[in-house]
Amino acid sequence: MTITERPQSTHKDRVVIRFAGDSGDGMQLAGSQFTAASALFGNDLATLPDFPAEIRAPAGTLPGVSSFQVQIADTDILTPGDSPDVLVAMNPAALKTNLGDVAKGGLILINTDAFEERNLAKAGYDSDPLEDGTLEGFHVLTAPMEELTKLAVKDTGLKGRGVLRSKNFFALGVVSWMFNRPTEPIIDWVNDKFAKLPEVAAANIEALKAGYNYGLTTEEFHFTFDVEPAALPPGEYTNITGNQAVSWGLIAAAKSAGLDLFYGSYPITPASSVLEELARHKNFGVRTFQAEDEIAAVGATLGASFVGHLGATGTSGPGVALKSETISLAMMMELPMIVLNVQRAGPSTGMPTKTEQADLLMALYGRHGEAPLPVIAASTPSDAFDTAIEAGRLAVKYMTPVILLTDGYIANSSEPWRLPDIADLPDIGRPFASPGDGEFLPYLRDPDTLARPWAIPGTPGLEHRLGGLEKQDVTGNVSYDPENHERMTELRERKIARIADDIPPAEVYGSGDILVIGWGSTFGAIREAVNRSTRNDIAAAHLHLRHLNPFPANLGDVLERYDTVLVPELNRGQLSKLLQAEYVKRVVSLPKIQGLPFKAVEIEAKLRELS
Amino acid sequence: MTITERPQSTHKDRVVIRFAGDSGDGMQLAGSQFTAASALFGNDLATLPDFPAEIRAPAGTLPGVSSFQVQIADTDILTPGDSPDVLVAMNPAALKTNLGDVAKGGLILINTDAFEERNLAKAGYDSDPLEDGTLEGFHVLTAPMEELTKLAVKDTGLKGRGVLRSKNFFALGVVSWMFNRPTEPIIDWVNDKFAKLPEVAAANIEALKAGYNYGLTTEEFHFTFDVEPAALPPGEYTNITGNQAVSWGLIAAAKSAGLDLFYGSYPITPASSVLEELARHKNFGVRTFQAEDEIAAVGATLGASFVGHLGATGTSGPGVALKSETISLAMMMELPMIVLNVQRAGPSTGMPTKTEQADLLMALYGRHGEAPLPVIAASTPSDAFDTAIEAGRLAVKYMTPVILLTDGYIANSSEPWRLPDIADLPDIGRPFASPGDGEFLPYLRDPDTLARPWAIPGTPGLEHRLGGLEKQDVTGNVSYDPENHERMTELRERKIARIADDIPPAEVYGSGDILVIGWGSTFGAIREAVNRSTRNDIAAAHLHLRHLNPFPANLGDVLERYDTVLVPELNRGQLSKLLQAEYVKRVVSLPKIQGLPFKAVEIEAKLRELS
Amino acid sequence: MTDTATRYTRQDFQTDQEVRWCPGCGDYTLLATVQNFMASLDIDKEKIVFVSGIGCAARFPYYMETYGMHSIHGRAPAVASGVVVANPELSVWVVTGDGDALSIGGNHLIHAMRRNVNIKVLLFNNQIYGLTKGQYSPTSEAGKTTKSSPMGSIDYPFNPVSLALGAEATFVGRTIDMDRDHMTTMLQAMNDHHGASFLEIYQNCNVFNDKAFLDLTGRDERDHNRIYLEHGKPVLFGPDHGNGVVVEGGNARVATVADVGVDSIHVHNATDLDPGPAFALSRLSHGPYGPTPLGIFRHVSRETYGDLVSAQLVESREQKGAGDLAQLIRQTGTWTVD
Amino acid sequence: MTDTATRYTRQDFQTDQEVRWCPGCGDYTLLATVQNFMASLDIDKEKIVFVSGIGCAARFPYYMETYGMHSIHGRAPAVASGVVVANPELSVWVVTGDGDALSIGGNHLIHAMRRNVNIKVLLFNNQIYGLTKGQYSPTSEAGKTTKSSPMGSIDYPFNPVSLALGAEATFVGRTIDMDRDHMTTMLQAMNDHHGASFLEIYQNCNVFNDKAFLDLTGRDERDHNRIYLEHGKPVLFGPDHGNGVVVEGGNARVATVADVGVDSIHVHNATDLDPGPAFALSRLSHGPYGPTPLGIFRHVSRETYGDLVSAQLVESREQKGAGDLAQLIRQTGTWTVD
Ligand SMILES: Cc1ncc(C[n+]2csc(CCOP(=O)(O)OP(=O)(O)O)c2C)c(N)n1
Ligand SMILES: Cc1ncc(C[n+]2csc(CCOP(=O)(O)OP(=O)(O)O)c2C)c(N)n1
Ligand code: SF4
Ligand code: SF4
Ligand SMILES: [Mg+2]
Ligand SMILES: [Mg+2]
Repeated sequence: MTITERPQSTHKDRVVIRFAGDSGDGMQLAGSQFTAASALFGNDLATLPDFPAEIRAPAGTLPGVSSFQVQIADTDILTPGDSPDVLVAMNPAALKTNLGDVAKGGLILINTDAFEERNLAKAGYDSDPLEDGTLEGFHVLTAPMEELTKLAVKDTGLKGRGVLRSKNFFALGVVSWMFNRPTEPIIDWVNDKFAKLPEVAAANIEALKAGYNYGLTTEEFHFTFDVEPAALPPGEYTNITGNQAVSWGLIAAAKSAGLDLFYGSYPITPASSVLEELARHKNFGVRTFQAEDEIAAVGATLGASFVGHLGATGTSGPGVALKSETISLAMMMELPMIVLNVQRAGPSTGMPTKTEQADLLMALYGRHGEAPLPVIAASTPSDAFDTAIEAGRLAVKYMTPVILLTDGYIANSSEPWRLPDIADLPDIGRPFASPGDGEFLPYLRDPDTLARPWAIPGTPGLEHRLGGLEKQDVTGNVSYDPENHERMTELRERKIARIADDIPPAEVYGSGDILVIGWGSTFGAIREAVNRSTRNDIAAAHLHLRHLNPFPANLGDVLERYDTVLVPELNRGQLSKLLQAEYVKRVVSLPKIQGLPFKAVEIEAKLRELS
Repeated sequence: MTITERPQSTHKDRVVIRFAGDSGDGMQLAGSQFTAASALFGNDLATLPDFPAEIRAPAGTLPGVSSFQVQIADTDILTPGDSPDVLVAMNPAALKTNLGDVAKGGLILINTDAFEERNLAKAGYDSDPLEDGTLEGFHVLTAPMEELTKLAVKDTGLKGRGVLRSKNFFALGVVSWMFNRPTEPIIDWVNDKFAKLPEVAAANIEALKAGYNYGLTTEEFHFTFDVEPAALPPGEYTNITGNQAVSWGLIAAAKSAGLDLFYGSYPITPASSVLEELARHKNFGVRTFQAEDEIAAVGATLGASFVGHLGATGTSGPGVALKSETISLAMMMELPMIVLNVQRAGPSTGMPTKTEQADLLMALYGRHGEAPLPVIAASTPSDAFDTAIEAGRLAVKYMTPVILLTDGYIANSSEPWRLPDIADLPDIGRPFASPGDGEFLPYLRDPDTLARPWAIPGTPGLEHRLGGLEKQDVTGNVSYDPENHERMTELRERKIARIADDIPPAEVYGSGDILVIGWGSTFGAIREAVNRSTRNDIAAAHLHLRHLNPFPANLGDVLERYDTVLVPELNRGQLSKLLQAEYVKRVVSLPKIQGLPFKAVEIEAKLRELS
Repeated sequence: MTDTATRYTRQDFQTDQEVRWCPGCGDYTLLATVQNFMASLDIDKEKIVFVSGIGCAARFPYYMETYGMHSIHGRAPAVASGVVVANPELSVWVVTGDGDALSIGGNHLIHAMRRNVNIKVLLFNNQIYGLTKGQYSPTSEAGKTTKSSPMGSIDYPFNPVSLALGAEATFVGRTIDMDRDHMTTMLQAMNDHHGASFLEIYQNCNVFNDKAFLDLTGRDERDHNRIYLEHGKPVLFGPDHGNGVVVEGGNARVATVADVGVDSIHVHNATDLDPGPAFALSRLSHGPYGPTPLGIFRHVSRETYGDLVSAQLVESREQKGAGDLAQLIRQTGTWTVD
Repeated sequence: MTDTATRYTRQDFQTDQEVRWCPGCGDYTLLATVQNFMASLDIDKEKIVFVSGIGCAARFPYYMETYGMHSIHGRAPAVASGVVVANPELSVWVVTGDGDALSIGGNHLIHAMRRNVNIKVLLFNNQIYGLTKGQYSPTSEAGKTTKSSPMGSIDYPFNPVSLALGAEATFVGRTIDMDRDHMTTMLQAMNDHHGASFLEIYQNCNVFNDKAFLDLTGRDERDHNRIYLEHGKPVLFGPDHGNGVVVEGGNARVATVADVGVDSIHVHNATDLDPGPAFALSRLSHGPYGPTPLGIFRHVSRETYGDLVSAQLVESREQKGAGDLAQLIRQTGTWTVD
């Protein structure tokens, strides 16, 4: 044992906990159950799951490590935290890959049963880190979790390899005890989830209890942390991931528009769970179409849009590349459609399970010809709900495909979400065209929005043909007239540009000489960094963009007010390029491209450097 | 007859002639034969073919009009001319669509046989333009070309509808006489081309002679123009279109690299003729692969690159969209490949037979993730030869896909090309990797170029695996390591950025306060405009970019020297955006998006406005 | 059905757009046949949708006064799938070429077939890429000299009927542009079929591939070569029905009736759930050369994709009630902060 | 051939990369079988190329100490076509999954087959999308409940063998992961085949679709259900070969030998140029349910795409001489300015 001190039970305003183990060890489950319990307890929280690339990489190896990090707090927090205060390491590989992140003086809970020679070797440890001083400076708590789990479940009837599967519940029990979390919600969940496998349910519950009791009774574990409920704004909350939020947001958008939702997709990490979530809600009239590929997915979606559905198609970078020809067609036919890109680390297949924001320029320019489209991005998991509705609003109102960006981090991490009142959802509907007196003119535009009418098959008298060839203004007939092409190109451009007047002006949070501009999932890290920095006398302001094309109308003016503009992005400076191109003002880019979200401290450091 | 004066035979330094008629009238053939004869005669020249979108639109209609414009000159010229001095109009529709372009006082040669009621109606003429004053201010020459053709060919044995097909040769005969062009080269060509159809050959030749003699003998036609041979730099010349040049350039690139050429493609206007041209040169070891679609075309090409061929794949905008996922893979695997985009008017299907430059931003950013590639563009038809070789050089030297941009205008128009000495072609070869002593490291980079070794299947001892997942530095093994991903992303970026030091600095032509920056096919119009403007005391300079990514290293410095930078482009300002993003300097964009090239006069006018 | 007067005439299905195919193109006949057929139906024309890809054939929707979409190359079956799944009330037709459907679009085609999406695919097979001016297509005969195959094509062509049967299309037929009556019969059968239907139509491209179908259209040849398949009848053809088709052990071959006896002649059963015999018949020719079957190879019933989608929507509502958004967002549990 | 000692052992085909499939995955067996088979060949291993798309199966090349490319989803047949056309000396293998090959990659697959490109396609069919964690695939049985089909899949699955035959593949076979010897025989035949070959391999995904092949692997079931096709032999199966297959008029069906007599049993001819009988056999099962044929359905010879490419290169050189660039750029006529 390398424990040198015994910390006392402590009140904490925030704690970062990371569960790490083999991908077969059930760490995602342990983490999300702890999160759920903390949510119900009333903490504010933010999570960061990190999966290995393989379905199930070989047990015990470094690439096989799966982790789940959660920050719980009694105040409003924005990120899953920069470095864990508590690390649960189920095996040597988990320790090896995660130790570097743990805060100095942090607490490490170790499953000693896994620290035997073979596993140590697989993790690349020459000597046992529990013995060789590697863990100096940390508080180390150990438990032979496998042995104890076996003992705990021996009366449940469960046999064989299955027994050890419950060890994540043992770890969860210890941590629950450590943070004074009630175990009932977890027990309820287990009973529900494993209703058809009562032995498994019983084993998990016994392991959970054993872990809890182990904490309670073992001398070594005689302390707890207290993290009080957070004083969040009053309301009803749920804990939500980005992919859930975007799915529900799409359903809400369809409802708000008075349309049925059609979601055409082809599975791809990290977007698949949107398809899976939507497939479960057919009672909302949602049609999910799992196509043969991304091109068919967007094609079918476009067909559905043509006949009056809210068409949405979701994928990740490689899929967007494939869809781009069809998106261009939708743009030319001026039909509403939502194109969701849950970005992942590229280029090419890249690192599919890791997050990145490097598809922004593709969202703006990844189509042949002049094909401007609205591009919007969600900034947090729950924000994806509202952003999806905004995508639907723009699509229907302006008769245009809309690119909706999230990323792997938003998709899989979660946060408390104050539930909106469904009755308050905006009405984003727009009537279909109905037969008028004269000839139907499919490209006669609304003078305000420049949107053309949406005339759906089945409507007598509005029979018309759409297509990808250049269209004559007003009539929509095929036209090769040079001036017409120029006019139509400008009209399509202006239609999108005008959206700038239909969105809220960019708002600046805080004040200071430096403005930090971000977009998408960097919201939490930037806001946290700006707060910390301001507290430390380097005042900085934060502007977070939901609308990337067009930019809010006042953005240029805002930029003018700051000498220094910092743009942190999980790419090599794509928003920076857009800002410089648009406003001819030099900005400072802070790129990060590691497949991981920013830590607030990284942005804070840059602010210090710039100040 | 509305002829009021009779112009005298004149010496001209340059004349613009446009042949216009129904798409079945053979105007492309008449134009290109006149061009060929003028080339052999020694004129400088530039051409502009303009096809209808349909294979063969209904006879006599406006969309069915096909035209071919050529400027011939006794000096160095750069464009096919802004407005025709001579228009050949084979029917009312051709007159209607082209008359607006004809220079004031220009000469119009009309086939009166086509000016009967039905055709007039199809062209939308209420009254006969030959009679109603429409042609006031032009010199009008008329001939009943169909009647005269019928007469001329009556002894050739040709019968039926085929007879009238020769009327383009009648028109060509008249124009040949008008410009004092020898008819022998045309006759030789006809005999060769129709060797298997001797009756058709005879008919064409008789019609040609009849036209020539009609000019010679008819009183009405008693004048000629003389355009002397141009004092071009000494050398051997041929007349070449852009698609020919790029095809031959690819063959030359392969030869210069000591490789076999593999060209994978799927037919698409206006790129198809590259596939067709290359398919004819299998004796160069060229393998053409007509794939089932663009994705397969680029996929097969990549496969060929993997095994050590110079892989090239050509298409137009919609095809590039489809290829982008695979280009991203090639970029990740760092294999050489040339991706030719013969741009056409978009977005979507757009106007396939019309030209545009609106795929530049897609070339740079149309891929998911950070996927920088070299992008280069040809500026004239013959320049496409050199640019293709440059593409091959960069691809092989830096082990990267290269995007090579031309457009429909370059593809189909022609100009005299001074033949290079084949012996002087650069050596762009780079040896394949050969087995060394130690372990083979597929991602061990050349310290200068950062290129990785090219180890081809069949080489013992160098067995290795490539793929689209992020690779470990040096070994190329799959890696999810965060720092490695950042390092590799930067390495790939730097490899491309470094090319800036391996290309000629940007050169400025002329001097003045305004710098005009262009790229691609706008070269001629810009140069002409700058020359004219400078002659008219508005001095302007011209910088034409071949390399769009990276830019030449000195470009920023050059830009700094000018207060006003004008960027004419056949798009909505894409290069402007790139320049502003890169150099944070405001430029003036001159967009044109009509499916047509710039006229010099349009750029000249803008220069006047800016001065 | 076609002889009952309906409220429509051919003119009702003509648009104000000028038809822009080459003079003499087989597409004109096909357009007229389809327009006439549509006028003969009693379907509200606003319920009809024509979807196409890109190619000469794919211009078709511009000339049909119905709803229509001229989409992009190869993707019509995918777009049409979305159309009909979203609105199963519509009568959805796909017009496509041999390049559009079988080259770039081959995958969407076979997937629409296997899923039995309720779309009607008219494949205008002229064995060439017309719109791009004459390159060989996936149905061009091997050895064909075209612009892109100056030394002859080395691609072995698809037999579209065999391919569609391999993908288990529930309706597979073949006809030829010159035989308007037969084509109309095929259209009627497709109209009546509930599920994916596929019709290969030999269509003459007189500009880039003239006379490709001479064996089936030539005055001297056609009677010898057209094998009209009729459900429930022995497969007989040729002058005086002197020839017939025998299918033995999976091999179909042409025989002289006098030699084998009429009882040995294969009796065609288009409704056989097993596509084996239809496939055997599809092997009688490879391209329109020599004796070639025309008509309905297969016509079976299988649940359509669209019906199954609709059924799940209904079932889901029955099980869970109509979607309630307020409930949905609470489904994973909530807590309240006061 | 496999019993002759060669210079290689299985170890020579193992890479230093850790194999990363789930414990118990059928892919492990397949890897071992392929590695052993490769070691048994007398092909220089630097002449072997494995190309794959994306999926669990598609990880294969990383574990083979040959040249390899882990390309992108669905595109392996296209990439491999380029590889072998550019260098016909190579032995080119494609490893792909049911999603990779039949969903996104269906078109490339059927085109490679019809062109008879000299590639060898190993389709690891686990009837599920493994890598993306368990959505239904184009071979999943109808009604299957998966993550993306919570109410059961409504996609009617492909029969990969029927599809390949419809595309006129020159070699079509089927095997199963558990039967290493049979798989080795198939690999040997593919290796010996010159042209495109296609092997469907039933592969167990124990994580997302465990026991999908129970009818063919279960101790009680397998002997009743495995129909091993052997060229030139009557198609008999089951305990004591008591059952057999009859093919009549294009319909194949299972019969009891005692009932129909052994002479009525279909004698399998894999080399029949007409794919009709092979197709009929492919219809005996639809998925690995009930009596299911394994073995070589079709094995015929047709000129390969690569050979035809090479022949045209030679012919062109013979006709025009080796390419001369100086001549090429002068081919349309030149003039001289002094
Ligand atoms: C993505 C894409 N690739 C290529 C093309 C060019 N293209 C248009 S139609 C066509 C093939 C036409 O052949 P087919 O489908 O047989 O129709 P047809 O013109 O013969 O009626 C091609 C290659 C395109 N429009 N889009
Ligand atoms: C363009 C693209 N779309 C989607 C994906 C996601 N994806 C990867 S593998 C796969 C399917 C895997 O199924 P299968 O081919 O059957 O292989 P298995 O994993 O079952 O071996 C999918 C959908 C991708 N990588 N690329
Ligand atoms: S090219 Fe052929 S298919 Fe196309 S319109 Fe002309 S004749 Fe018809
Ligand atoms: S998910 Fe299935 S197919 Fe993939 S590695 Fe695991 S067991 Fe094998
Ligand atoms: Mg065709
Ligand atoms: Mg699978």
